[in-house]
Amino acid sequence: MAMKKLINDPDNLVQELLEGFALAHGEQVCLTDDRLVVRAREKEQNKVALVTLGGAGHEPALSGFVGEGMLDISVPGEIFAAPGPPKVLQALKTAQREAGILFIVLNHAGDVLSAKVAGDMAAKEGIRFEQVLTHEDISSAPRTDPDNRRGLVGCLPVIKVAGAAAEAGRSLEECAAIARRMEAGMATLAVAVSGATHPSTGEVIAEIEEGTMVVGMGQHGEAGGGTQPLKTADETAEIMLEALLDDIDAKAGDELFVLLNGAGATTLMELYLVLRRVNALLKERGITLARSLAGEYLTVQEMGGFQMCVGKLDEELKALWDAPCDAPAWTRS
Amino acid sequence: MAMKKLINDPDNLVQELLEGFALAHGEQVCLTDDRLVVRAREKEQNKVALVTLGGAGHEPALSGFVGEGMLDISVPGEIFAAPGPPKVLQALKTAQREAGILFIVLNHAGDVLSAKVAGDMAAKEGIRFEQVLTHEDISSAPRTDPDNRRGLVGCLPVIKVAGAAAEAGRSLEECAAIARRMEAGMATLAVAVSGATHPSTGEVIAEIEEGTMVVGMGQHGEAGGGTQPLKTADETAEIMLEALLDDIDAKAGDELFVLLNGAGATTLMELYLVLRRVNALLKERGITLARSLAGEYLTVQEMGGFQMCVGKLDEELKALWDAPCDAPAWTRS
Amino acid sequence: MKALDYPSLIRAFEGVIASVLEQKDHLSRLDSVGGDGDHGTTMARAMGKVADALAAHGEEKIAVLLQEIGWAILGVDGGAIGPLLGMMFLSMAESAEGLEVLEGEQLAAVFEAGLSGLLAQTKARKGDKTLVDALVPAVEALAAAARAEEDLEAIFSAAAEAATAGAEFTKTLQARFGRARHIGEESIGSADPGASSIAFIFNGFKKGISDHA
Amino acid sequence: MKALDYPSLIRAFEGVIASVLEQKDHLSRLDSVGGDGDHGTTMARAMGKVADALAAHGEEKIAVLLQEIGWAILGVDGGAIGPLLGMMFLSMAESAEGLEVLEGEQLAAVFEAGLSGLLAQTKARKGDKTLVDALVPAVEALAAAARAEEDLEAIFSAAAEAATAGAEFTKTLQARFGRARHIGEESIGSADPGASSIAFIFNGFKKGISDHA
Ligand SMILES: Nc1ncnc2c1ncn2[C@@H]1O[C@H](COP(=O)(O)OP(=O)(O)O)[C@@H](O)[C@H]1O
Ligand SMILES: Nc1ncnc2c1ncn2[C@@H]1O[C@H](COP(=O)(O)OP(=O)(O)O)[C@@H](O)[C@H]1O
Ligand SMILES: [Mg+2]
Ligand SMILES: [Mg+2]
Ligand SMILES: [Mg+2]
Ligand SMILES: [Mg+2]
Repeated sequence: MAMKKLINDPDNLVQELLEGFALAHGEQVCLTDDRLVVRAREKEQNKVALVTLGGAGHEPALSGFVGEGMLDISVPGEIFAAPGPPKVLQALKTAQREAGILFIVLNHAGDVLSAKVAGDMAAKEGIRFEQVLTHEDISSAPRTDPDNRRGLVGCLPVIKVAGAAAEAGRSLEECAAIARRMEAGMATLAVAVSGATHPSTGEVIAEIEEGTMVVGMGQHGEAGGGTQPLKTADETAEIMLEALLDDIDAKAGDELFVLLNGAGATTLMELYLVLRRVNALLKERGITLARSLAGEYLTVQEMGGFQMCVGKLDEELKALWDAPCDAPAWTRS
Repeated sequence: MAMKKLINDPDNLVQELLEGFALAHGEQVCLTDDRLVVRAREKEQNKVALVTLGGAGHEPALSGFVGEGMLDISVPGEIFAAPGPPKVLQALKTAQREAGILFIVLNHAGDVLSAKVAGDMAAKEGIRFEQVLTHEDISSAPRTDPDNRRGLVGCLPVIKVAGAAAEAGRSLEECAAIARRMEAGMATLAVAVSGATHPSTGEVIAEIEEGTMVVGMGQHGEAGGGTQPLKTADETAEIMLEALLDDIDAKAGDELFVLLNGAGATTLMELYLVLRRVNALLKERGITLARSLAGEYLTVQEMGGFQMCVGKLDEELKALWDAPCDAPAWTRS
Repeated sequence: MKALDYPSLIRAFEGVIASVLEQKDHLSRLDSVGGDGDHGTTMARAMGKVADALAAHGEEKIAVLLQEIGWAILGVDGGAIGPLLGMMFLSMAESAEGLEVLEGEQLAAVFEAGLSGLLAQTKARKGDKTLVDALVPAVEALAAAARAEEDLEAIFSAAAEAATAGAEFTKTLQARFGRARHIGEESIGSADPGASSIAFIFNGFKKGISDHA
Repeated sequence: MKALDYPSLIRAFEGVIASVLEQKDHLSRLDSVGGDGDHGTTMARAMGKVADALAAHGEEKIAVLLQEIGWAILGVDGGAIGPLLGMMFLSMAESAEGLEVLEGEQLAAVFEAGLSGLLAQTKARKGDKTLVDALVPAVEALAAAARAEEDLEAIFSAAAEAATAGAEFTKTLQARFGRARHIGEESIGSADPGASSIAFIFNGFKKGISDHA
């Protein structure tokens, strides 16, 4: 598989893409000189700020989640690689305020390590923040081993509800509790049907054999799941949903959100087929599909496949989900 | 290239995908029993309605453009195939009102023929409508031969400004004039870097040789352009922009919108690189990038590549572009 | 037999269905050259609708049957071909209004009305490499033979032959309408799918009528 | 020579840069087994930053140099390895504060502080198939030799040997930290990329010091 990408010098890739991103979404975000993505209109200082960090190459994530009602700052790293601690520390300093910072970290070794170093330094400087780790990938470890669960697209609903809470003026403790409640009730599983190439090295990310699919694929093509023959949309929906409902122990009467996150090459058409089946399966179990999202949020370049993320909602979380937001990847009026 | 798609029975594909689509965007759209996609909240009867038609398989287009401030009804056909005239007539009947209907048709043989038959029948029944044809593909014919120019993603800005005008209570004549002004000032060119498969037949749509790209690709993989070695993002941006600016005869001092429409597998990352270069090139010429959009709007399954659409803006068109809208593929608050 | 009555019209359409379905893959392959490769699929779907219309025939009236077939074909979500063929049959229906049988001048007039109805939908004319290149000679041959009071077999043989020749002739042409126009000169050498469909339709009429003559 | 002074520390790091850069592709290949294949690229970028820090050295102080190197490595946007190695050197800097040369107990203490600084960042311990498996024996060997007042060449030889053996040992282990943990048993048979980097780093120290001894 040769690279079929329209890029320039790989060494400038992230800087260039961020410049284009800021141009495309100038009403919502700005790119600072120290390469942080911040909101175009700053949030009031008396409200909690939300900060996250993570590798690039997953567009629109994570910088696409910056905007009113969502993140205040995202710290992009290199392609698939976390930003170093100095940049993250810079972000925490920029966001510093009495109300505090909700610091959302996806559970990947690099992100966690960078967040820890930066967080320790920020704490020494008296910056007030609470860290929330997202780790909802059921393929990487059971619920009893949370350290080893990766953070996948579940960061999006967490950012949405916590961001809405912050916008509503809730305290740092409350925002953190909301984020943790959302996080605790959710689970994600990824399936891959075709591979992709690394945009800077040209190397293959995840080789998927013809006619097969891999359930449990990581965010960067890391292996981890079972290879099986390519199934129909309905069958795939069933396999994935069942595993996810098991993990969160969903019961009749529950209200859930379902988020289908296209990996890159998989069409919206396919995601709609899956969502249709998910809805039918939930109905059979007496569970309500209370909210849903289908689209490309956290991609893996041009990989084929998607992540299914489901999570429990209560009245408060639903209201926060429905609150207005204005970020490149999610606008609600 | 074997099909790597998560689908079910190809014969139910469009119905199923529309059901999923309506589920995912239930706040914005409904799917009727006669398979029209209509707005969830109907527009006031004293305002002009917007109707369009077109094949499926291009998700989120065209049904993704239904919503407040945009379309009232879209009539989906089969995969890549126009809906038959009876359904289109049904849509015109559903939208019928004294204020009239703006009937937007993309210039493709099937759509045009279906629209003509339905339109003739609707006219006989006294339904008031104005048809606007979009045909801005510069690769299929020169500006002097408008009949032979295809309608590509340019339908989106046309629908946006005309939809905003309708929402603002402008008359049918005014809405049509606005749509035609937008249409007349714009031009689109497509580039493809990798092929796709037809989701119902599994057949290859557009075989693109390794290491090459095709400029001037049609919306369904129809040939029509020149095959050339794959270029960088910057070079590709230059080649395409130059041809487009020539076509619309853009001059220093002009204000333009630029819309980059991913074909399916091409990443947002790449579109951002292209947009960045487009902005620099426009600056060099003294032209203002007044508005921009980068994303997947009118796809060709998992094809790699994108369409670049540029068009002239004036104060009124900018205001209409900025007006709020709430459709699955475009939300502005 | 010189007059086309309701039962023979039914048989004629049965011939059309068989003839077109047999060529489904061939038609799609032709459409792959410069189009989107769906012509055979669309025609097959149209034939399914025609079969439904034949099966449902209530009133045994030529005009009603033609109208139902026309609407059935219009109802196919299938791109260019549906509106063209659908309007052809609807126009034939209008012209056949009230007639119990079609013969001589009336038979010629009904097919000519079909041709006009189709031509009213498009700017394509002979030489543009579309179905028009097969339909015009087919209807001309049919009308001439009908006006010469030949019998049905001869009339439809003449039409089928002319349609086949017309479709064959499109191989020498460059597409100027439909999706295939975008490939320009590359379309030369291969027959137009729509024209080929017209040839299979008229050959189907002929076979439907001869088999039961 | 028994004492590590500022000039020899510079040379030691020059050795590290050369040793790691030579292995860039090898390290990426190791990371491809269960990780994302970028380890060599990231280490190469880190070495570039280290080279910049060496070139920019203003104050000729061991602690300052170590701190600059630590910050430089932290500044690499490169996933797991940057914070780990960066904090190792920052911790060494803290422990070396005010010292003009490192020898004996001080040399041992500085490296032990580096190890602790790194271990404070992660729950990974020996046997988890990470760079810890190479670093722990390397620092233990270095500290023992330093406390035994051996000369620098012997001290760094011992450390390099232990690091190499530790990296080699990771081949027998199953990854439990970092991206590679997700492939489970499949990781057995291949050395951990981070541990291999530690081996190349200590071999680089050794070479940098011996070449100029
Ligand atoms: N504008 C037109 N006028 C006349 N015939 C046309 C036109 N467009 C297409 N056709 C005919 O339709 C045929 C293609 O039909 P089909 O493949 O079913 O439709 P589509 O091109 O929409 O997929 C062409 O071969 C041509 O004969
Ligand atoms: N949590 C961790 N604790 C200790 N070492 C780790 C951890 N995560 C990763 N590593 C080390 O980092 C190495 C991978 O580094 P690198 O490829 O640069 O980072 P990334 O995995 O973020 O791409 C692994 O081989 C391992 O030695
Ligand atoms: Mg994509
Ligand atoms: Mg896509
Ligand atoms: Mg076709
Ligand atoms: Mg790595």
